[in-house]
Amino acid sequence: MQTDLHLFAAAILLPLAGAVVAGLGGRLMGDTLAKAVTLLCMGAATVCGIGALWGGWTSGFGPYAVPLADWVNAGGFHATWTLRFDTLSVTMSAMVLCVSLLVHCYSVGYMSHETMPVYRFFAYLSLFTFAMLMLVSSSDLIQLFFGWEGVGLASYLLIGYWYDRPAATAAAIKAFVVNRVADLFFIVGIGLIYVLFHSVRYDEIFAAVPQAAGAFYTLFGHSFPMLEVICFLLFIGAMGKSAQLFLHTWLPDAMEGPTPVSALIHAATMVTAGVFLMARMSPLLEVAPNTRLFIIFIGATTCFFAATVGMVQPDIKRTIAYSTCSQLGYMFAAVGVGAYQVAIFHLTTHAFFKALLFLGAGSVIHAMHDEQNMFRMGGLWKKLPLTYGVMWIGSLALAGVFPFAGYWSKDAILNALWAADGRMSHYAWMLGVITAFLTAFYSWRLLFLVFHRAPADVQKRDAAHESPLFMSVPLVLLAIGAVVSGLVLAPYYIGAQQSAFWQGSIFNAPGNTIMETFEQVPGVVALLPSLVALVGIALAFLFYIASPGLPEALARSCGPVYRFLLNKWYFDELYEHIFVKPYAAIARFLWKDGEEGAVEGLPRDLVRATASGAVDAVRLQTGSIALYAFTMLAGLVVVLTVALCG
Amino acid sequence: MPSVLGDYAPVLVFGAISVVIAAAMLGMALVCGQQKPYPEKVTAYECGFEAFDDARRRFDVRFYLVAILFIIFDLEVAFLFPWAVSLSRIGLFGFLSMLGFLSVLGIGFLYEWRKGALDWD
Amino acid sequence: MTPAIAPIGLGSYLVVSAALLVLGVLGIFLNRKNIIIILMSMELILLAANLNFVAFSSAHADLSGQVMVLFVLTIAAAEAAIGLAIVTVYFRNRGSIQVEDVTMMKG
Amino acid sequence: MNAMSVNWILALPEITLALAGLVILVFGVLQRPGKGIGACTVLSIAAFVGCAVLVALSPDGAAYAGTFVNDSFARFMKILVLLGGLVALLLTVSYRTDERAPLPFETAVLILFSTVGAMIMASSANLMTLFVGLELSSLSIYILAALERDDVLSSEAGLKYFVLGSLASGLLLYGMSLVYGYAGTMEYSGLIAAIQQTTALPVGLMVGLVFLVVGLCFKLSVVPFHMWTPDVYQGAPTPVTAYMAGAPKFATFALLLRVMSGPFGAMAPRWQILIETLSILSMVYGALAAIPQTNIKRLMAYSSIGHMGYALMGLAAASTNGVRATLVYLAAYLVMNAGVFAVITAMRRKGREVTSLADLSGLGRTDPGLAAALAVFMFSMVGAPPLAGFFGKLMVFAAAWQSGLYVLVGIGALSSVIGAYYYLRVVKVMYFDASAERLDQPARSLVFVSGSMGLATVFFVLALGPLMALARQAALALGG
Repeated sequence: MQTDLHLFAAAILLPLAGAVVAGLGGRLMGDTLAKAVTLLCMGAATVCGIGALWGGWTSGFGPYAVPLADWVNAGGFHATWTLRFDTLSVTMSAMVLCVSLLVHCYSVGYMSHETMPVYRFFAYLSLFTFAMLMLVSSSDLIQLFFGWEGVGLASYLLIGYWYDRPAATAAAIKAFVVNRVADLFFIVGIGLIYVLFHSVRYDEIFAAVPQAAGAFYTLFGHSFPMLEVICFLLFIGAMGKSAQLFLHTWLPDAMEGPTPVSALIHAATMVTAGVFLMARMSPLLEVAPNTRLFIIFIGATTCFFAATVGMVQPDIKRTIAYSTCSQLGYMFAAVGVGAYQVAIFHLTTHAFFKALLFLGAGSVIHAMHDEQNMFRMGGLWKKLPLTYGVMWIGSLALAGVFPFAGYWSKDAILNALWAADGRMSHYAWMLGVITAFLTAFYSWRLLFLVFHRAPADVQKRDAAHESPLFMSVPLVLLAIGAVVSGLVLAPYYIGAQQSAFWQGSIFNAPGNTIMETFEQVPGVVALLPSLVALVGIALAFLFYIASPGLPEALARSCGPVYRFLLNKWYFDELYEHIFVKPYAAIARFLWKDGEEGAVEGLPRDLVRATASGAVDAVRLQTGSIALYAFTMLAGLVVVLTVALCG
Repeated sequence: MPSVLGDYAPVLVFGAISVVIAAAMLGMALVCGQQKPYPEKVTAYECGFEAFDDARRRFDVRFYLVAILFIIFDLEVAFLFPWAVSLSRIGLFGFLSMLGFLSVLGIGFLYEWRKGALDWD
Repeated sequence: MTPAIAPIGLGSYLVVSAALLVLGVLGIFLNRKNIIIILMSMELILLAANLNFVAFSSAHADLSGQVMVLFVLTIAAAEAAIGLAIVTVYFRNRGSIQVEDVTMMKG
Repeated sequence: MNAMSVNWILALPEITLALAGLVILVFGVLQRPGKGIGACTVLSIAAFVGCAVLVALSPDGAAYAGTFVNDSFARFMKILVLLGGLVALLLTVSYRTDERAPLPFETAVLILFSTVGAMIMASSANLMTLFVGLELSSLSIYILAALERDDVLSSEAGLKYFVLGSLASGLLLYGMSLVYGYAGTMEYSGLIAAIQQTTALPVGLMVGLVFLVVGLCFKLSVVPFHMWTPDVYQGAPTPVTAYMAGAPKFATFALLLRVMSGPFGAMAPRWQILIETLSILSMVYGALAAIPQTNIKRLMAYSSIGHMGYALMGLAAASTNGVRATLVYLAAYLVMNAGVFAVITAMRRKGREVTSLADLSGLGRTDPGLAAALAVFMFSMVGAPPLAGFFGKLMVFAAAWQSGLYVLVGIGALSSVIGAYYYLRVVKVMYFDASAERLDQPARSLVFVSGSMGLATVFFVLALGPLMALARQAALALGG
């Protein structure tokens, strides 16, 4: 047992070691060595992580605590660096490590054409991984928040990696700011948890939930159940990280980063943090039914919204990015009905095929020399046979076609939504099925546009070449994962052995039987998602292979709808008007009038007044005896008056 | 009947008598004296002032010096009067005190003397 | 024998002394010409105080007021002497004792 | 009246000092002109030291039919006065006029007499003693200010001080006459009784009190009775300026404290607002008007105006703590003020005195020792811990705060900030400006004074405990 804990600790700390060595020493040791160090650290960490998973599976997951160090010890507040060893953290860690290792490996090939030294990039990647690992292995909310913010920082650094591109820095700032908005709610939620439970440790919080169920929080004269408020705030935090509707705007823009970063963000780190948080907080969410309804609503709506937008995007990476957004919506919907295990299952399978899709897209982009517009590609399937193959696998997994990974997890979510049997969950189920159709449609739209259609630029097509070994090996490995992960993991995550597997690390309230009942749905309901997926594929074939003129005609005839979708439901414009412009106006006011006028002006005026007062004071001193005497007498008179009348 | 003027009648008498005496003295001098004026006799006195002249004329600063020295010693004497009057009651201590005071004045005088303030040139 | 007129009351003395004080004070700062006039005004102020002391001394039948007057007189003499000396020194250096000329230092 | 009630042993320090003054005068005047100056100074210094010992040993009690009192308050103030005079004497040792002539031997005698007057002020228990002591002190200073007889600035300073000082004395005397008239006595104890008897104070008494306070405020150079200060400080020979900034101020404070907390203590609520106003005016004006100054002696004049404002804060508090705070403040002021003037006296170039701020440029490089001392004094005047000035300010602020004078404390803090500007400008000029021509090597006596005062400023905190105990004792003597 002790060995597993040590392996686990090593798995989490090794990426940090890699990041520190490569980041601080990269300039000295050079790119090659820095790459080797980070890759080696990641490799070792992955081995350790899988070892820990294996050890946990054979000898029980605990939960155990792995104390690392003391952190904050102030008054009644005590926080430590302690790793939590349970099924959720170990499986998440293993998944993160696997994907991250492959992304590292892939990056070696992908970043080979950079003119600048790339040790910085690898250091950031490792740091990103470490932060995510800290997040998933945290044993209290403070440590989780540390990882949470670490992820935010690393994503900022990576999205803005090409700092000489204005779009990249803008996207980095946007991602950072949107996440900070959500984090504000998150940290208030943590604060309320501390107020309510006098602790931030998971064990103590979860143990005290039953006693705290009756607590109320009064705001503006209304009383809200405290736990609902807390869960709501935590969910808003999760919305920011997981790019749910209203806080999703940063995600597509984050595509400005190098493609491996996109893969990492979308598959393993960052966006999954929100779902993880929800699963981790399942004991709290179980007693906050109203918040869960809200979660279903947001999740389902995001799911649908992102898919509709994904249909019309010309940019290959943005299409996949919206796909991620959509899939996260599924996961949240599952969380909303209490099927946390299903959400985590989908998260895991999604990690494989989404990483695969991104890396495949990266391979295409790499081959086309940084071309991202799908309409300028086409006919690549002969030039990039491997990429073509893995993209097919990824798309099949994404669309949920039997027996690929997505089939198992997505169908489980939709079944759970149906089985939950509530008005909101039915709404979610309906949108989910529609989204399944849309998902299939845009996935094959992507495939057909990139690989089959007549090439827009034949020379460029002919110049394209298959990726080097460093890139193709991760592709193949991920493809294997995308094929088999669903089939292999389903029994453990959601199937017969689930309770033995989770060992209580995800909590289902006694009345929450969704994990038993979700399989018992009518056959039609269970088959419907697969059916609509096939229809979606067929439609994509019709639109982009059979009669290529059709999409354009449709776009023209439904102009407003098309533009609405193309402009992502005008969210950016809406925010521009609601938040950015007023904020800029307020900021300008504070800058010009507040800062320069008052904050700088007041001292300046004070100094000026003092100086002129000094000059006036000295002017009184004329040197004339008569005036001096007069001043004295005037003073005498004044003092006399004050004394007699005062 | 008593009146203000009645009260001051002695003053009037006093004034009248002094006028009479002064007039008599001047008149006697005019009548009895031998009048032989010549230039040396009618010029200013030895202090150097014109007898009849503008009062705002400048004059030698040494006059101020004499005035300054005089006024101090003049007024310190004011302490001697009450001392003299009450000497019988204040005894030896009072007597010695005044001697001390006078010796301080004496030291002041010594200082003036040594400094040459008393020399005209 | 009854006094021919009512004795002059304390109030009258105070009024006279106040008048003297005001005269002295005005003499100091309304005078723009000669510093000697300032010295004279100063004496007026001291005399006003002296008059008060004497008047109060008589009114309270308390001798200490009169003793004070003696001190004041001598001090006034010393002050006048020192004042004259300083004026003399100043005149020697500056060649003028006009009040408005005493403004070498200001600011 | 007999010899016993005279009890002259209480006044032994004053008598000794006065007799020493006479002896030195005779000695000096018997020398040939220009000779024996050093001997006179040394004799005077010895007289000061002896007198200080006598003061420390002198017993409590009242003398001269109750016109003269000796208590721990009087002793405390007399020691301050004597130290102030002693420092000025030490500064005269090496002082030369621009014609390279030393100050005449009368300087020492006059400082001595002035100090006697100041000590009498500190011991006065009667308006008569008060006036005589004040005049003895003032008259000597008039002469001292005009001591450089061939220097037009010096004589102008003497003239101005004389004219305005006499006016102030006149007003003071007039106020005394009113107080005497309406209280019927000149004894402080009698005044207390007279005030306590009446429920409503006669207007005349109030007017008299105001005149009295105004006269004293003139000596303290409290705004708006400060007008003479910059001109006189600038024109007077530097050691004399150092003397004026020290001993007479302490003595006047002694008087003010004694009169205000003794006879007029019962009227505190009525004069508190007055003192508060004067304090505020002084602090603010002192801080403001010092800013444009380029002459360091003028600068120090405004500085002392400000310091008197701070010291008045303790009086405005109208409490034992307040008196104690004022005493400690004055002690701190004595130390740093003496130090600054020692440095100013040392500011000579090719034998001529220079007083412009620009003459200090680069002193940090050309004479690091002197510059360090001046910097210490400046920081102390700002009130930077742990220097002397800090504790003084801290105590008066605390005392005023305890008495609920929050506005006063606030304005005090504000003017401290403004004041910091010009104090630190001196430091800036010394250390950051391009070097001016070297100053002459300072005389040993000046090095001694500035060095010892610098050490006293820095290590003030070590003496703080006993000092506060003494000040407390003195304050209690006044209140009881």
